[in-house]
Formats: sequence, structure tokens, C-alpha cells
Amino acid sequence: MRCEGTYTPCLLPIEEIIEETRDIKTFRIRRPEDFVYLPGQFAEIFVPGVGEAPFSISSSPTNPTFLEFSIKRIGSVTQALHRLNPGDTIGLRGPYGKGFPLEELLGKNLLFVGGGIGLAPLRSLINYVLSPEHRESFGEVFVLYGARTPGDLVFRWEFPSWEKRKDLTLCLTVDEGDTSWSGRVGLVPNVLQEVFTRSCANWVGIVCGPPIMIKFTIKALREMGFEARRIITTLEMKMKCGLGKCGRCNIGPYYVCQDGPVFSYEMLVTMPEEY
Amino acid sequence: MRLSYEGRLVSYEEFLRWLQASKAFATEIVLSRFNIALPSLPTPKSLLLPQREELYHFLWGKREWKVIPLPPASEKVLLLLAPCEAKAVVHVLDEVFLKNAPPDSSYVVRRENLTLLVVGCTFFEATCFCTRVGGHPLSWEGGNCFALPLPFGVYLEGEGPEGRALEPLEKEELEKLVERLAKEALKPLPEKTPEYLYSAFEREVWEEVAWGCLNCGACTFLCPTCFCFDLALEGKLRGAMVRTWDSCMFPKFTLHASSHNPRANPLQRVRQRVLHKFSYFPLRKGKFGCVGCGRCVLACPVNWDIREAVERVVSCAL
Amino acid sequence: MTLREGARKLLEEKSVQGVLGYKRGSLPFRTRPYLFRNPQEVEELVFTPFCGTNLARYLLRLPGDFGKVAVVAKGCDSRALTVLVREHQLKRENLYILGVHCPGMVDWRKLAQWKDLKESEVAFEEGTILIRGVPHPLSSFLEASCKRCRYRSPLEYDILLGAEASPFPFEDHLAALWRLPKEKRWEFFAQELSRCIRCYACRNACPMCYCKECFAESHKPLFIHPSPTLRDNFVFHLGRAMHLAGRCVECGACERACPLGIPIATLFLAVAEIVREHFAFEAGASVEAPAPFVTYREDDPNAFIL
Amino acid sequence: MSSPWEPKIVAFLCHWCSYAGADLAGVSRIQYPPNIRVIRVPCSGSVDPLYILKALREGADGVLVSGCHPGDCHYLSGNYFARRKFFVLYELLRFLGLEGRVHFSWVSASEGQRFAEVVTSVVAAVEKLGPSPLAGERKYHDLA
Repeated sequence: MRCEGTYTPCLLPIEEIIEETRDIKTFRIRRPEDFVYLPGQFAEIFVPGVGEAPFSISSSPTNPTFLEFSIKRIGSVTQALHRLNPGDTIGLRGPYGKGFPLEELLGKNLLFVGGGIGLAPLRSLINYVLSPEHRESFGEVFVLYGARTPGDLVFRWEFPSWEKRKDLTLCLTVDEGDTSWSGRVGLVPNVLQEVFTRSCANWVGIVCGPPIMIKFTIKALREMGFEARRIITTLEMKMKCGLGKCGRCNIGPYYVCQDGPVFSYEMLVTMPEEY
Repeated sequence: MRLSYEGRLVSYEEFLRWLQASKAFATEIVLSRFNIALPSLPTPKSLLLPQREELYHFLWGKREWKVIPLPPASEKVLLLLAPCEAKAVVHVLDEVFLKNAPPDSSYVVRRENLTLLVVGCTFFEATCFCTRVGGHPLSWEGGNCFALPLPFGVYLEGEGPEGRALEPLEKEELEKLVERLAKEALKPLPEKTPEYLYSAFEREVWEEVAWGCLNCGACTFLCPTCFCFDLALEGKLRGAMVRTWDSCMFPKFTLHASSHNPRANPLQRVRQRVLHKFSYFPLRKGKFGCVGCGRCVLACPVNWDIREAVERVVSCAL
Repeated sequence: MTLREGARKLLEEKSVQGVLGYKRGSLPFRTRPYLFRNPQEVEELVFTPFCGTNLARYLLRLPGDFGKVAVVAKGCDSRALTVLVREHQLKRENLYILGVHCPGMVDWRKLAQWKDLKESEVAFEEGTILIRGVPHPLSSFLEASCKRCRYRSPLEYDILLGAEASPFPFEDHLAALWRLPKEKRWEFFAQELSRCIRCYACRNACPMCYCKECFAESHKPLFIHPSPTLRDNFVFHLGRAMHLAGRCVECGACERACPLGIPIATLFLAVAEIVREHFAFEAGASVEAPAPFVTYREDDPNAFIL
Repeated sequence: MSSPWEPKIVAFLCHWCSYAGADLAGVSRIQYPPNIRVIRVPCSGSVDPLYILKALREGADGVLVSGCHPGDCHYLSGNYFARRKFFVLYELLRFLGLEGRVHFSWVSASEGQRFAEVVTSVVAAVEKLGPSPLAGERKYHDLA
């Protein structure tokens, strides 16, 4: 996307806000024509008068009309974002980062394991894979998604359209159920070993969620026989510039903003554990 | 780029006249060697990456937000700097802000307007270690011109005022200087230093190495290669996005909004600073992120010495 | 007994886990704090007029279960220890204070004008410093805070070692500043404060700045912007001065730490002076007297209030 | 576009006295300069010197802190503690050569007239000094 100055955002109005959970909202904005991106990439969102923060894009690039960002209320920028209404202005610059290694995923079966808001970057890839123009390039799709409680599951409005499909298995779980919940209860890594009983040949595991979940899910995947290079995850680091310049997302010889945020487990094990 | 010996000699008076005619700045290292009145900079970084730079303004007016990009104001400048500092510009700052796509728009403008006059060093200070990290007191790699203050005048290569060729005796003098510097030079760090350090990431020696450090930012702010910055907003209804130096020594540097901090303890931050310069950056770009100017050694309130730290860890990893 | 003997004895008897002292640095005239853990290392323990770092700062970083530690303390260091014990940051029973008489701390930067000066070429005698055999008055090389030091020997110690140092004249640069017209004073401070690059060396060297999160770096609430403009530097240094009111032990560690040589201790010394003069309180001078801001008197100064 | 300079003064007023005093000045229709921006605080003792410094940093030309008369504090002794802090800050600012920008006063809930007089004198004092050398925010005002 072209703007004058490397760090200058383009101002855009928020088109629609979807309340996902009590602390997560999805913000939909019109996609600028020159905003070309891949699933897994992120963008910097600027809230005038408050600040700027990086967010992964949760919509698929196959959607030409809008961009979506699913954002959890945590810090000052996200708090300000949650106070905004449709029609309010935010700034956007990006896309940044490398995104998922689509070339390597071609022809593979994809196992998505998401936890909490970690489904956001995965959703971009899932919808990309499910789109008619790309569906044939990929094999089976298995999605395991968990959250703390049923009320913390995001994109529930979209699940019916996924469940309808024959080429996708969706499995939901929560750490702690409630009266409205008739589905599975259990931690994602444990449930994974229960529900994913196929041979892992030709499968790629794509994991995103809170650090502790990622850690144990990767452990589970390794036990199930996934090769290190067939496990893909995304890292979260404090970022400011998004361009590999400001230095704070540096881990070993990598800048998470520029070389990541998507990393294979094979790469991850060579990096110092400072994330 | 090493000396060609094919340069020319100008008198000090003529050299100073030329400097005054050009809009010349000098870094403090260079100024301590010349007795001339030029506006001084702590490091070349302060010119290329000012500590405070407003990137764009924003304001709320007429019921809408506006963002006003600020074209960087920059004039043509002649900068006198030491070989190590020139290396900091060419090897590190240019690498990060020019070659690492996309280039930083305001850095590009400032860099284009900059002429680098490298002033060779005729001696080593107690803090100097440029030759340890692949530098040389007479190298002018990346510079536009080179000047060497000699007893009988200023030896020049590259752009600059006209002069006369060196007499054989003067040439001999110059060769003697080169020989003396070669003798006094420290030997380079082992070629595999980045790999050694990387493999020593989890060694206990870091505890000993990091012990005395106060975790202030004096070293990083005075370092000519430390480029990390913060983007911090100023103002509410009208204000600016301000770029300002930041330091990996500060606990807030990597603090997530979720309050998770990957480098929460002082040891991790000291290790990050050493490894980023001597391991991570070299592994990525093939050259050290430290140029051996010794500023951090001099500036440290408690005399924490990065030279000793690197040597200590490398010796452990061997 | 010399300092080394004292330290060695403590370590040999294992009555302390370590001795916090100074050892020679990597550059001439520089020393660095060091935690001596075994008696053999003690050969490297030094105490010279270049040991300006306040070691109390380093005690705060020791792990909670470290046990008893001996610490080399000058007058100001001992005051810092007293304040920290009072503020429950240190336990007195975990400290063994090796008191030393302070010869006055010399600013190594002032020796830089002698090119390639070696430590062996500098000697100290009664009120003078001999540089390559030439005597100079010691006072012109001392740190500003040392020149107005009231307690050169420790007030609190377990053992006092070494010879009493010779006195040097009391020189009050604060009074000289007060005598300037206010416009000149502001001109001076505005210029000095503008030079600050906010590396926080002064804060991190200060034994009293042990807050887990400094207001200067706090995002919520945000007090100051990270860029070093005059107004942000002003809030940082004055905010710190206010936090140090009644706590500053006038050691001058902040000023020594400043890589730009800003005479920043002036502010904190001025506050200490105000507190001394009007509230009759000196930080770390007494264990009993209540800190000035946790008490009040009905006849406190009131004339400044409209 | 720029209008002539008018001093901007941030006033921290104690809820129990000076704030009510300001109210009384208002309902009594006592005239005083409109240059103050009032921040209500529970007690003058709750005013951290950092608030005052922050106000100066954000572009205030002057600051007024007003609380209850000695002996009248709603919390018994808040204003006595405040007085010590303010005195040190007052003296420190005086040392820096910035006297006349930060003012303290005791104004009770019944002293509407006195509140107006205090504000008038503070505004006059700050006006005499001119714009604060710390009020850098002002430059963004030209943006519009």
C-alpha cells in the first residue's frame, strides 16, 4: 500500500464491528486496492491520539472487498479500538511479515490447531484454502479450535459455513464448559491426540494460540510423528516498525516482523528461547 | 578501501578553508584530534537517525482525522568521521535503513545529502578495538573522501581540494605510520565468533559477564551502530508520531501488552546487546554489528567492558 | 588491619557469603564494583579515590536468599545503607559494613587532558594531587558532591578500616548558583537539562531508585514522552528530585554516571539542602528521625502559600 | 490564525474546600479571569508533585494547587503533608529560576471572594512571566 513516508498510515473508516466475545471484536474495513497480502501477514493499525500496534489480518486475501482484524482488548491501543464505532477512522500500514509458506503447503493436508484469539491468522489461511480458486491445490483440512470457555470462541458466526463443507473437519473444544455447551471439554493438546487419529503422512500442522498452548501442542504433534519442518507456528513479539528496523522483535538472527511471524518448528528450535 | 598512497597533500590552512566553505560537521572522536571549530555530534547516528524525529503529524479538525506526512528536512552536509564511525554508517545503518527493503524514507534523504569525509587515525586510544572487529584505522570503506592529519600537512584521497603529490620522504613517513599501526593493532576476533557466541547462549558464564551492568542505556545511546528505536505518539487531538532512540537495555523494550516480557531480567538484556552486535547481526548480514569505537567502554558508569564480555564468552565456547 | 585483610578474614571465616567492593577497571583510573566470593580474589580488592559507584545499588540486586554480605562503605554509602534498611529494602543483620574513610572522589574525566596518563603517574598527598610529579590542588579534581560532603567517614559500620583521610575545604557550588539572578539560573538549567539523552544512567546508578517501574517509563499513566525534549527531561529530573527529597544521601553517583557530564546532582543536592535547612533532616544520618514526608509540624514554612 | 497569548493555568482544587470555594465564586457571580482549568482532587495531600510537573509538561503556563486551611483538612492532616511536599517543590523550582509559575493557596468553601482574588493574582503573576518555556505542545496548534 502506498503512502508518503515509510511509517505514515493511510486513514480508513471502520465499516463494521462484529462482537466476537466479551473482549474480542472483529473490525472490518474496506480493502484498499493496492493492499496485496498473504495469509499470516500482519498490518499496523494506528488509532489517532492513542498509538499504533501490529495485528494479524484475519480475513482471507481472496476476499477483494474488505480486510478484517480480530482484536482482543489488552493494552491501550486495543482498549481505544474497542471504544470505536463503525464510521470512525483508523490508520493502516502494511502488510508486513512473510505469511504462511504457501508453496510448501501445496498438495498437503492441513491440520490447523488454534487457541483463543490465535484462530485469527489461521482463519485467513483456512478461508484462503477453502476458496474455490485454491481449494484444489490443497488436500484435506482439519481444524481443531479451543478456547477457555464457550463464550471465548471467536468466529462462531462463521463455523456453520465451515461445518457444512465435506472437505473440512471442524472440532471445537473448551477448557471449561457451561450449561449451553454440549461439545467437547478439554485442553487443546490433549484433545488433539484424541481426535486426530490419522497417520500424519502428508499432513502439516499449523499452530497458533497462547505461548503455553503452542508449546504443548507442538509437543503433542511431535509425539504423533510430525516432522519438525511440518509444524508451523506464529510468534508474537513486541513490535513497533513492522519492517525489521526498530529492533525489538529480534530473536537470534531473525526479526519476527520481517522473517516471521510465521516460523516452522524446525527454525524455532535453532532460535534462542526469548519469545 | 585501504590507502592507495596515490593521494595528495594539502596544507592545514587550505584544508580548513575547504571545510569551512562546505557545511561541515564533525564527530567528537574526530574533533578530539583536530583543533578546529566545527559543530560537533556525539556520533554520526545523531545526524542520520536523530534521537527525536517527528515522522508525521495528526490532528482532529472539521469532524475528521487528518494525517500530515512530514518530508524530512535535510541539507547537504559534509561529515568528518573516524574510520570506525564510517563503518558504522556503511555496514550497519545503511544495511538496516537503506538495503533492508523497504528503505526508510527519511533516512534515504538524509543519507543522500551526506558526504562522508573519513579522517584516518594515527594512534589507538585505550578504548579502541576497531581491528578486533575487522576495521582498520586507515580504512575509508564507504567514505567519499579520506583525510589523514600528518605533521607536514593533510594527506587526502577522493573528493576534496586540489593538492600536490607526496615527496618520497613524505611517502616514507606515511609508510612508517602504516607499519607502526599494524604493529600496535589488536588481532581480529576468531572468524567463527558469531557461531561461538550463538552456541554459548545458555552458558552460565553470562551470569558472571552480566553481573556489573546497571542496565542503563548510556552504551546503546552513544553507540554509533545501535539503531533500535521507538515510535511513540505525542499529543491527543493533535500531535505527532515521534521516532526516538530506544535501548535493548530497558525492561520495557520487549514488554508485551499482555505483560509478558521475553527479556525481563537484566542478564537477558545484556546478552541481547552483546549477541546482537557480535552474533545475530553478523549471522544475518555477514559483518559485525560493532565497529570497535570504544564509546560504550568509555561511557559506562561502572566500566562494564564489552571487549572483555565477548572474549570471556568466546573463550568459554571454544 | 587493611581493607584487604579485613575482607579476606571475613571470607576465610565464612562469616559472609561475599564481599562487595571495587576492583580495577579496564581503563586507567576506572574501578568497577565486584562481588568477591573467595579469599584468593581479595588481592584484587582496591579502594582508591576513583571508587565513586555507590555499592548500595548492587546490594539491591542480590538474590533474596543470598545471606550475609560484607560491603565496603564510604560516608555516603553508609548513609545509603541506613536509608535502605529503614525502607525495608535491606536487612541490617544481613549486612557487614566495612567502613572506610573517604579520601574524596576524583573525577577521572578531569585527568583526560593529560594524554596517556598512567595510574602510577598520579599520587595523592595532603590536599594535593601529584600528576607526573607536579602538585595540583585536590579540590579542583574532586566531584562537586564530594566538595560539599559532611560525612566522609561512615556513620554506620561494623568495622572501620584504614587511615583517616586528610580534610579538604568545603566548597558550596549551590550557594554560588543561588546568588545568580533567576534568569541566569534557568538559562543554566535549561541548557543542561536539554543535553540529557535520557539513558537513565543517573537513575540506575542511584541507590535510592529501586522502584520496580519508574514513572519515567510508565505507559499507564504516561507521565513523559520517551524523546528527550527539554520539557520531558524537566519532568524526569524534577520528578526524580522530588522522589529523592529526604532520601538523597548526596553521594553524587548520578552525576558520575552521566555519560554527558551533566551536573545533575546539583538538583538532588539542592533538595537535600532544602530538607536539611527547613525540616532539620538528613537522609541516612540517623536511624530514628522520621523521614520528612511522613511527618509534619504545624509551624512548617507557610509563607509561600497564598 | 494564532490568537494573542493567554496564560493557561491548571488548578488542582480540593473537593472539600477550594472546589466549593470556586463554586461559590461562580454562584455569587464574582468575576475572575477565565484562564484556569480546574481539576478536582479529593485532598491537596493527594496531589503528587508529579501532577504539577506533568501539567507544566503538557503546556500549562502556570499551576495552582489549592486546599483547606491548616487544621481544616477533611482527612485531618492531608494538607499538612501536602505543605511539606509543595514547599520542597516550590523551593526547587525557585532554585531552577522558575519561580512564579507554581502557586499554592488555602481557600475554604466559604471564601468565594478569596478564590477569585487568588486566581486573579495567579493569572497576573503568570501573565507577567509570559509563556512557559516548557510549553512545547503549542507548536502543534498551528496545524489546524
